[in-house]
Amino acid sequence: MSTLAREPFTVLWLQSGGCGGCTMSLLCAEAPDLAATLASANIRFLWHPTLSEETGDEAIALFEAVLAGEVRLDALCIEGALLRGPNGTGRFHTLAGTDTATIDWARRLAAVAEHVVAVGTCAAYGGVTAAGVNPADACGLQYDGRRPGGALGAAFRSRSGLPVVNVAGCPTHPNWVTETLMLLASDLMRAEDLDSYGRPRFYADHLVHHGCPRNEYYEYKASAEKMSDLGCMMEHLGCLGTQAHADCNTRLWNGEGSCTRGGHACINCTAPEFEEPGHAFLETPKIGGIPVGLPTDMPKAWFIALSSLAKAATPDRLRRNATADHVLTPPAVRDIRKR
Amino acid sequence: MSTLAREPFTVLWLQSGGCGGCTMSLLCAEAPDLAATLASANIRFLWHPTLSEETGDEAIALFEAVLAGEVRLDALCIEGALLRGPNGTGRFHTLAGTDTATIDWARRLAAVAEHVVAVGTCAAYGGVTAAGVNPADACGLQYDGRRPGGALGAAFRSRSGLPVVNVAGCPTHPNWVTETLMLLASDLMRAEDLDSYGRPRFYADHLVHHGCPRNEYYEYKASAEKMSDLGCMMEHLGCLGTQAHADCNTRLWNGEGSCTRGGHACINCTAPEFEEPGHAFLETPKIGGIPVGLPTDMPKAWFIALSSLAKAATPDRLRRNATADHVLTPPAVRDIRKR
Amino acid sequence: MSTETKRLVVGPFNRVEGDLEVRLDVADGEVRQAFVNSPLFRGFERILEGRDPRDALVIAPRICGICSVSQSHAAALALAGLEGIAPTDNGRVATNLILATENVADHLTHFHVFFMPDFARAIYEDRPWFATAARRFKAAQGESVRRALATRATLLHVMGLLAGRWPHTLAIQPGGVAKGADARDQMRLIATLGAVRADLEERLYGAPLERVAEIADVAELEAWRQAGPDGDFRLFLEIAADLDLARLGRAHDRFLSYGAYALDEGRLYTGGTFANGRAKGLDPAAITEDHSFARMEGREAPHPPFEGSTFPDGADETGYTWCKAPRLSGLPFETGAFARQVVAGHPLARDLAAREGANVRARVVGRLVETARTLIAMEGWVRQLHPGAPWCAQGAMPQSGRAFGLTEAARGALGHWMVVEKGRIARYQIIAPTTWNFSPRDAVGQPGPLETALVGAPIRQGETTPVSVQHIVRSFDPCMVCTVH
Amino acid sequence: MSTETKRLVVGPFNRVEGDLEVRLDVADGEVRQAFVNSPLFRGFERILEGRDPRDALVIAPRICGICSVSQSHAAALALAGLEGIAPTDNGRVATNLILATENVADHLTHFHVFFMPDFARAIYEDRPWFATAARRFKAAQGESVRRALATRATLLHVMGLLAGRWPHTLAIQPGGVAKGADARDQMRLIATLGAVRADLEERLYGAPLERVAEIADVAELEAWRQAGPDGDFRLFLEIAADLDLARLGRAHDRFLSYGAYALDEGRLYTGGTFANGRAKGLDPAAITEDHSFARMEGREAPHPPFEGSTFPDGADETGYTWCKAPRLSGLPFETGAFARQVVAGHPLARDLAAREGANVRARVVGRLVETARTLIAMEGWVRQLHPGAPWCAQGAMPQSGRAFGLTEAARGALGHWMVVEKGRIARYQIIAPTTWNFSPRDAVGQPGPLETALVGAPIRQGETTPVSVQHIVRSFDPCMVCTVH
Repeated sequence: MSTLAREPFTVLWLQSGGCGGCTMSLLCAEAPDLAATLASANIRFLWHPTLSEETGDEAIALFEAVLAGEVRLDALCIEGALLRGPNGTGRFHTLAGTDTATIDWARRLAAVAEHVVAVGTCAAYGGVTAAGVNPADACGLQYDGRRPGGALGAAFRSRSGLPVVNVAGCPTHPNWVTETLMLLASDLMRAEDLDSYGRPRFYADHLVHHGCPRNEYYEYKASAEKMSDLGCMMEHLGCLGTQAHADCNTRLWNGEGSCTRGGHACINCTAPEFEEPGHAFLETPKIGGIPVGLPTDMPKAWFIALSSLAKAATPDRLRRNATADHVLTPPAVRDIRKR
Repeated sequence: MSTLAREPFTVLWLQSGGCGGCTMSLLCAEAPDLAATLASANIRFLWHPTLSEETGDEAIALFEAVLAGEVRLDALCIEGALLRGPNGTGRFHTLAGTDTATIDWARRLAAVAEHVVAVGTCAAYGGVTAAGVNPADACGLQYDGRRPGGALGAAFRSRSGLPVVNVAGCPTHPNWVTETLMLLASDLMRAEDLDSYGRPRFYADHLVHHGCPRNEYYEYKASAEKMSDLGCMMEHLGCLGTQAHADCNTRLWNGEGSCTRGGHACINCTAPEFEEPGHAFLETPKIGGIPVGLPTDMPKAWFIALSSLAKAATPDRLRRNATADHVLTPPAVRDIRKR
Repeated sequence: MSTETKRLVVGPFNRVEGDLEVRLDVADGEVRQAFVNSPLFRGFERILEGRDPRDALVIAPRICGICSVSQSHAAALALAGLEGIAPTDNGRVATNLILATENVADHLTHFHVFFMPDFARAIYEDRPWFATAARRFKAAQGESVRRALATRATLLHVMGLLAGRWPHTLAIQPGGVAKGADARDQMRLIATLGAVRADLEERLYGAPLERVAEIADVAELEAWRQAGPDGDFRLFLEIAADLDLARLGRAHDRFLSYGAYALDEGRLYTGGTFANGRAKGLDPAAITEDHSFARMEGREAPHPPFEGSTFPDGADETGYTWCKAPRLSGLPFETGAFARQVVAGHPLARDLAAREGANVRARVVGRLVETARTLIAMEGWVRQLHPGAPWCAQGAMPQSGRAFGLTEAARGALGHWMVVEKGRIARYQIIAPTTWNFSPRDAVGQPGPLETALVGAPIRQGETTPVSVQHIVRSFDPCMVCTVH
Repeated sequence: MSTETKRLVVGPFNRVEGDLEVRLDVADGEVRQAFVNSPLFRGFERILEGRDPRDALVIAPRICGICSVSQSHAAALALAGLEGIAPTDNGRVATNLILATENVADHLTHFHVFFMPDFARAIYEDRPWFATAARRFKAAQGESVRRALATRATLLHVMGLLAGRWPHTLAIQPGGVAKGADARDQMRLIATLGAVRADLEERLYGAPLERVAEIADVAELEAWRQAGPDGDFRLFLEIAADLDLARLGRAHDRFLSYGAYALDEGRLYTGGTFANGRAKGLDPAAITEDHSFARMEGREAPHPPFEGSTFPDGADETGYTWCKAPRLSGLPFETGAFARQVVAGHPLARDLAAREGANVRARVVGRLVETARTLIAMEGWVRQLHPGAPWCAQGAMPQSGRAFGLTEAARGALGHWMVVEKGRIARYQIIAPTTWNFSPRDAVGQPGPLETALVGAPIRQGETTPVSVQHIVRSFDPCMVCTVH
């Protein structure tokens, strides 16, 4: 079956209270590049602020045509948090040229869209824009932090019957976005394919810890103590990889990268309210010397017992390398015979 | 500094008792592709059997020119084992059109090359071609299995003073080869950058286990029992990732792949005599119920104690998923609060 | 003008997989007789003896790095035969995808990297198409060569997704595949194949794959050449017309295919034989190997593979190659993409076979048409994967038994014959596509397909590595490490 | 012909980073007055207050996804200032590489994705260069657009290698970088940069980067246009000549740069100011922000950033933007790649500044010349990395203190001013490049650089989103999420 048999799957993309980083990331799609990826599933951007030719009136005319039902809208993508301030007016972001709050545009367009996709943690839950005192009264499309609600309300369902699809991540991996759109275009995304925070399970059912190259250090709790150390960053440097729902270490970023491959902690950027961990991001909070963030499903006591044993068993190699910024002792070359 | 300042680094590539797979793999070089990668370090292939125009006489003339010293040879790359049979004549492979055993060509060319590079486990140690009864009396350039010796002899040093650089792997990852050539071309490869089997440490100082996505299963010894299970393959399915020297799970193959990502064991293909493990490849041999191949540097008892504890502590999720071919229980979504 | 017969020995023959030597008897500016020598012997059939049968999945693929997956499929089929199991549906479809990926990649490599660069040789600089050919196909540098390698690398991401890596994956198992795919993998596969499609449609064909797959006869092919969309395909057709490649390299016109890509029912490309205008079924029992001119013992009589042996005889003088001569009912057969399409009944292939038989042009066209057909099928298979359904059936290996595995590799019919005794491999025989195509003469003196195809090839004044011979040889897409293993 | 003054409101203004609205007073077919509105306010400076100072490395980059690394560098510099440490040599060089990668990527994005597609608009279909421009630069589809995006993605592999990912890495630390590189990483970096070089040399410049970096004056630039190598650079020069872009969008010709890329000694691009033909040093203490026409409280007087505040005033009627007006010694300054090259003394930039000041053409040329210069420098830095030597110096955060971090982002001068009290951030002020360029009028009514540059822009009959205005606006490569944060 050729993918070209049917109508294109149309996408309209708006940006509001975000940093544009999700789009910047999206443009990094590779193997194949963004255009080829979208074309392979017959996905067409009606308009995207970074890519489209149409400016000003031309763009507004298109939005109006969509609202009027003249142009079918399969997916409305929103990047950036929705701003409710000041005082519920939403005027901390009026869509340029329209004198209308962007949050209102979002609500009107969401009403006619087959699917609504929140691109990035901002659009999903408020994200960094909602951090601290949340000066702009930012929220996500269907969540306000961990609380359901947000710009469209907890009850919102798009025409397809799905809630907002929360492609959370700050930024999103390019292919979290393209694959979500492709799955929607292929009619393969059902409600049960979203997790309890509305994230596509295809990436949210993984943990960042899966495939982290520091796994061997983790196994022995051979821990990095300072930035640039090679050891596992869970014990001291704030790594939440064992709890963060994402496939960053199996999918990889920008070639061979990922946060932990880049030497810094996973800060759990796909989670609602990741922006307020309650401690310094790059420091692991401890109670009684025990890290408070423990792996998902892991009974704490077991973890502690295992950890202390593992520490006792740590091979010298890992013990030394964990706190160095390059390998001091390589793994021994041993012949693998029958024992 | 532009790399174009100096003379090109010339490479002559011959194939003998191998399968051509190392070249096939090499052509998969990506980001950037092979041509761009080599060009970036000003590396020029004088001749490569797969890529070059010159056939027959044209090629032989070139080899002769190299032997005569008319054309400088910076690196002689040999792919495939060297065949000594039948009866030491080497005639199981005479280089076509020359009526001369390829092993003799290799010896003559090695004598004039600045560097000699064994591409693939065959060329390095004999590899699969030397398996079983070794019908062709195959060996590597400077090793015969684990024993130093081989076609050039243990004492051989190329003009640069280096022994044969053994880019072992079956096949080699495209960039093990390109990076080796680039390091040689950049004069950054010293004897101490090779490990005890002559492999470039830049990839041989890693273990395949580093970055394996099945790491969490490994941590709890939640093991796969049959092909297509999701669990760790060390306990039952022959995975040698914890002992195999290579960076397959951090560097990745063909996009997002690696052996263990592909659902099959690491069979330690960068090691001499990997072809004769002494048991079925996809089965883990055990003593007293304990896998005989244990992680490098790991005291066995610790491993046993840790394993049994870990097994006792295995979360239900991992226990169930380990022997399923798709995730039955995803990791729980828990909020990370300040505890 | 009458001349002496001259002997040419051509080698090393590159831009084929592995090492190859061709001996030619030349007279009056053309080849009179040809003798093909496969100069490398490793002994895989012997290496496999005495091992655990399942180890074949590790060892056999390493016969050849360019059709490694096909080798592993043949081994898996033989193991499945021994275990008495069949792959699950998902396993079957995923296996098809893995196989098809290798085959398409091989076709792309052949056309761009192995075959076309010969037209960028200086010998052709007076031809009207030369400038274009040189720009696009200069060995290792041409635009199309580089683009095709990039596309091939992209295509092989299918392997990263489904098989772990390529070459030499252990993904294909007797009961299916070692790893399942989920819906997101399906999307990545679609994107990957979409990118490949896009590049080929833009650069190679200049048209949708479907149009290529639908070329129905020689007239349409001719029309494509004259007024078809721009692209490397059309460039090739132009070159072929100018150099009359359709008259070059005809062999026996007996075609063999084991049938490729198991569908729910039947196969995407039906197998069998085709000769004298008629398609027939295939009796694997009629396959034998003749050692008369192979440097192998066992020359007394042709061997059915289950009784075959591989004892190299370095002292043999009549043998001129390490390659045995496979025969079907005593006859040599040609195999490969063109043969596969002819046997499968593709109308263009059938028309080509009827009008001009196999030749340099037909073989290349066959490969390019098949590439389009296979890619289209792959897109469908991706959608047939069913995440959640099982991927790998489990079986148990009997202590003894025998089974063969027949599949189609890029280059054609590949068979593995395995005999197990006491839980170990007692005998393993392999007949690869190029073994058929590049077989030497047999006991009754019948030359193999290439040997036949080379007779009559024109030799220019002073050529030592005649370009016509190169075209003919490469038109088969030979793989010498498969030929002799 | 004299007409009434008409008011045009142009927006949403896309192909700029973030949302932008421009109000124009138009008469006699040209712009008489312009008012720039940055319509989005998030409040990052407030979000940062009360946090652990080191959290700035997480929060600040998320001001902007296109210059995320620059933001993180400014924050790291401020933290280093507070901790009283400096990066290790490796840390400094790796930071340069990470920064330069972002800057080059941004320049490529700007030229291909943001700026050039305007010349593929139907309005230009009568121009001789239109067909080429449309083929190469049609928004989202043009050949060069797609190729450039691919090259940008390749370039950003530097981030995968050195920074983990992009945007929003935590790799840049006060004492250096979070991850070391080994010799093989160096090779991968060389290969990556080599691929970028190759594509730009082939497609964008048609010549070695060195030749571009060496263009010494306007005459050579003109020669390049007339007889230079084919490529998008030359295409742009042609278009610029045809549309007289050198006459479009001149502002105050006062240039500001904080200096970019710390070398062993000094910087690759020296910082300072350049105005009236003279280069000068810079006194950061002379920087203030004026809130007169920003919808912000604190209009009484301009604020030095260490005393700055960010209290949005939604009810304000005089303010027409959320953007404050930064001034150096009370004067508006233009910043960006062209300014940086002028300040750094690049001969062509200086010659352009002298002859025609900053304008649409000069800004674009400045960016393209800088791209070449920076890439050349990057290749050298890769070789200066020293595996085995330390990558990250360690420091300790004082309970209180203040420090600023000044760096150069793609779009120009970026400063973070941080005040720490009781171990927490007490005040954080950010002045981004586009804050300078797109600042509103100040207390004395001085319009910002863009507001000035737009005056005189020609408006065609019936245009509601005048194309000349678009060229001028985009020539600054504005980033609205930086402008107001």
